[in-house]
Amino acid sequence: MHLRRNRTRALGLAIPLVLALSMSACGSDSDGASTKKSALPAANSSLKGEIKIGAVLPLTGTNATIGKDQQRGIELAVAKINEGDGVLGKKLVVDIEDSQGTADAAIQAAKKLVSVGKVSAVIGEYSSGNSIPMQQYLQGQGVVGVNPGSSSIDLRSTGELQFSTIGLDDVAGKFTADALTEKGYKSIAILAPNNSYGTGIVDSVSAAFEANGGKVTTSGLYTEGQSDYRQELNRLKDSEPDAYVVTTYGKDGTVINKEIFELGLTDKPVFDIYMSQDVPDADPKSVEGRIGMDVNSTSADGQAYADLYEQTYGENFISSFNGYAYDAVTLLAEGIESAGSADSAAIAAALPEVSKTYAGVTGPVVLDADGQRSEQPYVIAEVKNGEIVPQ
Amino acid sequence: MVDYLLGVGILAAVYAINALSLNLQVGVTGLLNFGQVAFVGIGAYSVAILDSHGVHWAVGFAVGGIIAGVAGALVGRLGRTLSSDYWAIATLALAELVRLVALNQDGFTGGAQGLSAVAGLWTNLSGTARDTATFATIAALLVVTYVVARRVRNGQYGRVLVLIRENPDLAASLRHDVVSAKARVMALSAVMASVCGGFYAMYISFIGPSQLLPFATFLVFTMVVVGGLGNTTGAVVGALLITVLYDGTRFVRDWIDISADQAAGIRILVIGVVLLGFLLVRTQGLVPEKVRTAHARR
Amino acid sequence: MTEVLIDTAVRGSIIALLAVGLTLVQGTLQFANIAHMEFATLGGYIAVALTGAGLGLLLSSVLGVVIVAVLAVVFYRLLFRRLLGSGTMIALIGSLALAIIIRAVLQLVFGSRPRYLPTPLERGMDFHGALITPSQIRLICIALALLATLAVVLKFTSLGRAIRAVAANPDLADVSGLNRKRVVDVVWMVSAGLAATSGILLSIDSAVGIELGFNLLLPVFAAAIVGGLGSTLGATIAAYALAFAESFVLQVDWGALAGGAYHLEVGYRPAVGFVLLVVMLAFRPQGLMGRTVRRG
Amino acid sequence: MLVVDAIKKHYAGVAALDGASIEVEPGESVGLVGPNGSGKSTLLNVASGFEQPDEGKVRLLGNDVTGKEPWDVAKLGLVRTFQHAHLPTKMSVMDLMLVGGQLARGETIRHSLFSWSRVRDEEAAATDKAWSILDRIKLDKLASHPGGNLSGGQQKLLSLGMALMGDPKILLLDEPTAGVNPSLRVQLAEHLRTLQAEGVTVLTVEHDMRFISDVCDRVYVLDRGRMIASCAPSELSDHPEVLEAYLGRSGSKAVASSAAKKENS
Repeated sequence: MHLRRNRTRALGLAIPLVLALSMSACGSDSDGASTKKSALPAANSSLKGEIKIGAVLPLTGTNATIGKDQQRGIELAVAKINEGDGVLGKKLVVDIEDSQGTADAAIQAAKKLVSVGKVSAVIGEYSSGNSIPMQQYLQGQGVVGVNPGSSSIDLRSTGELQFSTIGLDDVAGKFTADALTEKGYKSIAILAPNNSYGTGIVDSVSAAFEANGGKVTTSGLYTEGQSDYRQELNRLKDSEPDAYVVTTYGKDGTVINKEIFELGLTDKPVFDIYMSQDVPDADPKSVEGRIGMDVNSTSADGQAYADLYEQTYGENFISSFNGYAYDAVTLLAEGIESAGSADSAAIAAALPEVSKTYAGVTGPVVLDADGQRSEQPYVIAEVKNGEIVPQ
Repeated sequence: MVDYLLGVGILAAVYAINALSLNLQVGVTGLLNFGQVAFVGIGAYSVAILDSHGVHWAVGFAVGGIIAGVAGALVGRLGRTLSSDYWAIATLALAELVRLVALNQDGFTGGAQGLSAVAGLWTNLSGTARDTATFATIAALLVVTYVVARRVRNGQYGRVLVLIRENPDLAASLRHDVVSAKARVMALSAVMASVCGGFYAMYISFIGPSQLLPFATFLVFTMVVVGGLGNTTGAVVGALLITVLYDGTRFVRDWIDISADQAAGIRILVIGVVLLGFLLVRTQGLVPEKVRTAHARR
Repeated sequence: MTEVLIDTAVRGSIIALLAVGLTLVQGTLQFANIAHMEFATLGGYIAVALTGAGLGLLLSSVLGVVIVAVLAVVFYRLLFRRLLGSGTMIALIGSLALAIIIRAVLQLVFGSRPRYLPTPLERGMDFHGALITPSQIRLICIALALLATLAVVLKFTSLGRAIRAVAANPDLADVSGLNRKRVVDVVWMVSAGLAATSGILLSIDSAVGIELGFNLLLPVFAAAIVGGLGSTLGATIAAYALAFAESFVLQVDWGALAGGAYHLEVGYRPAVGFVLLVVMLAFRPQGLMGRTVRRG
Repeated sequence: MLVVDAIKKHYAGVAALDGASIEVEPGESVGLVGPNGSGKSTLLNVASGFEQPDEGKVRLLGNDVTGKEPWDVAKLGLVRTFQHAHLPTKMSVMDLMLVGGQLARGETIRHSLFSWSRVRDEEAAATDKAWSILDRIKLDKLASHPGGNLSGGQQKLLSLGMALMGDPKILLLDEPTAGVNPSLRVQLAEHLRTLQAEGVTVLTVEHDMRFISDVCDRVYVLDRGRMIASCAPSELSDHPEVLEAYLGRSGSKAVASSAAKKENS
């Protein structure tokens, strides 16, 4: 790795949908962390019986680090709830299944939770490509689904029993487009990976930017895992926009950032969506001066939660996805409490209402008419001397 | 537990149909089809695409079968101008082409996102009852496929196919149309694979390009080789064993502390080693192909 | 258009180095080694590991090539000789299995994220309106030098003549008093060494990932087949022609033909080789330079 | 019956056949001889549809079969055998006999699945026929043995038996005695004469001159792709070109032999 990852706490470093952290980088993150780990609090002994919900997370496969972090968020939330009054006087149990990071295994896992575990709600997954088919399956089974990690706008239409505790790409896209317009760019060219995340970003940024009166000169989708992206980048360059808008991550980010520099695209502004997912891995020279946006999740509750996480696991967040999973569990618990039963339809009816007053560790989680998180704090940042600094 | 076993059982049966299809091509006829997953994909996408337009699944199966069958026949005819090893590469290329189309023609394939919410089977049932009914359906389908594969393999057509595998010139000199025989067996196998794909899309309710990666074909190759190239029963045995092995290695992280990335590597490694080991040490597989001895006694 | 030419030179060089080795092995053993592509990936990763251990880039690259060449002979002696004894079909499946195993092992050791060789980031130089980086110029020069050397060795040295004799007729080589075994060993070393060079050059130019070799499988096999089996010159020409076709097809604004603007998705690039292959088979089944592909 | 007219065939610039012609009358037994590499096998391949000539025509029973597929040529009644039998080890002698028979109904997918009884009847009739031929070539006791496990000579005999299953009008035999022991050779010669008596036309490529003079009425001599003589077997020694072709270049036999192998591949 070219650069020791420097975590800026001010940036929430939410990394929607993508694996931004290599295993090795994770290790070096925990250098300064306290090695003291404290056990999770025991459950309140007065709780009688169980209320069971399910979760499908990528515990194996390429996104397993995220899955592990989501699992931690769920554990913390469950411990907090059961330490207190539980749900409807009962103990909350979250049954966690592995999605293996693939759509078919995710559905298999959801099937098992629904048919064997008889759960009325399932949290999951991380990748849009898996969350969408899983939520569609859950909808067909009449079970509530809560997405704690995917941001594809297609999740908007998975059904009235389906929710998200993370802002979708249309929210991020609108924020990005407004920021670009504000910076005075009249035309942009976009590059994103050819997957549901990438297509969602391209669609939402393009739509919002054009609504602002801007022009999208070209939008390219690159196939992941290639060794060379000059063709794609040259198309961007040839379309002669005011600024380039890119979103890349992990596998391909470094190559793309390198070639952006080599091909001279850095002569114009390069705007990076979710910049913390590729900037830290890039050659510092290639991303110096880059601007971009990322998730900002500093809130009063957030800080206390971060401390709890560090105490429990002996390290800082290994991704930013634990918080959304935490919020998913807590929101569901409040929904069940408010509905007075664990009936799927009743929970779904109660969730939007309780969300209005719910203070999440990732900030307010107000669900809109489609059951999606309607606002999420973002921040604009810039790379200075190799570090991401908020503007 | 019952549901888990049913899940594994359904998976194994799907793979067994796939292995029977591949065995007809590779084992019986000696056609090294490295692009088997393309036929599965054609079946799955046909059912899923038509379903998303509200067409009944039966039509999806028929359309998928026809497209796959025609594609199979054309691929079989390609063997006319390509020597067997380059034909194998061409089939791999063809499968990649199908995946590229699925990935890039998002208008009707759903692109990288794939197609989800495919109508399932036995929607009037739920829970274990539904899984049982689904299992019964695929098991019945497996039995039919097995009988068809066996009759073809053991009948007069199979006799010609084995001769084509062993000595195509001899077959041609004895007035057997080698090109047509290959094309027809490819068509039949492609239909089998497409039915299996269509069923899988319905069972999982989803199909996406990530399911069309070459490793999917490779897994079925391992099943056929382990079971015994050319043996119909062997294909089913191999499918069962490898399904259990591959599914079982998912739990490798429960035993040893390694990163998820490494666990994924180990799962693939195990399959690769099993295949190579069988090729080196027991090429004939667990259930070796029998010598054909029709009517040998008066 | 300059962009197309630079793209052709870079990608064509990478493909040519691999296709030439593939066609050499195919010529001597009558078997298409799918694991050949993984020699490129292995070369890249070994160079990464060696630079990581503190060796210089040049030394690591050379060692990487040598190690892969030796490994190839080991694979041949331990695996392929035995597999070939059970028939070409078994050997072909076996080479696929080996390819999968090599990739799995690399993933175990290096993880699935790409690795980089420590090369300085350089701004591309303007070359008639297109940009070319110094590392790309080096890549093209090294590839052309190696291909030329190979051609000279095959044409003028006794070793080269021995290789060509074995390729032309495996049975004849024994009669002429050649040590066929040694020739085959040399062929494996040379072809794997060229593949590793290709992988390392590509790693220097961009990065090495688990899929590096596999992503090139279709164009490389297409070039080898189109070039004519066993013909190194044919494979070289076909490699550059294929790279040009790929680049050209992607560059052309197909929409302009119908009044709009439409560029083919870059994701379709691997398909170009396949289409070229099919067209070739339809009109010239024996390939550019080679003997007939057709067998009764 | 079979007319092979002025065939030219080149491999990478080297002429294997340079305008060779042959004419076989119905009921004749004709031999084709020549030194290694003279183009005999290529001629056989061209005549049976396994290779396409660069120039020239092939006519079979009045039909132009130039460039036709081998199975289409075979369907017209021309069946050939190969120099190396290479019979499969996974098929019994009886299975090989049956696969040599007339095209069976059960060779289509539809009939293998649905017309069980008709296929069975056909198979029974074919089996009877196979037994009578196996009796004749004395391989009946080996009927259930894998074909590929028979001795080289037995495989040659079996190949002939398989060819006979389809009632050929003309047989093309490629070195039927190579690798066959003397007693089997005598048997083979008898079979060929019986076949000729039954009206089957035979064209035999052979090195063994005694065998040729035993079974052939007439013999063609091929040298370097050209036909240099056509005469009765007993008159061969009268032709100086023939003697020269055989004896004059014996020193370079190794080269010629390898060239012949290449030609066959």
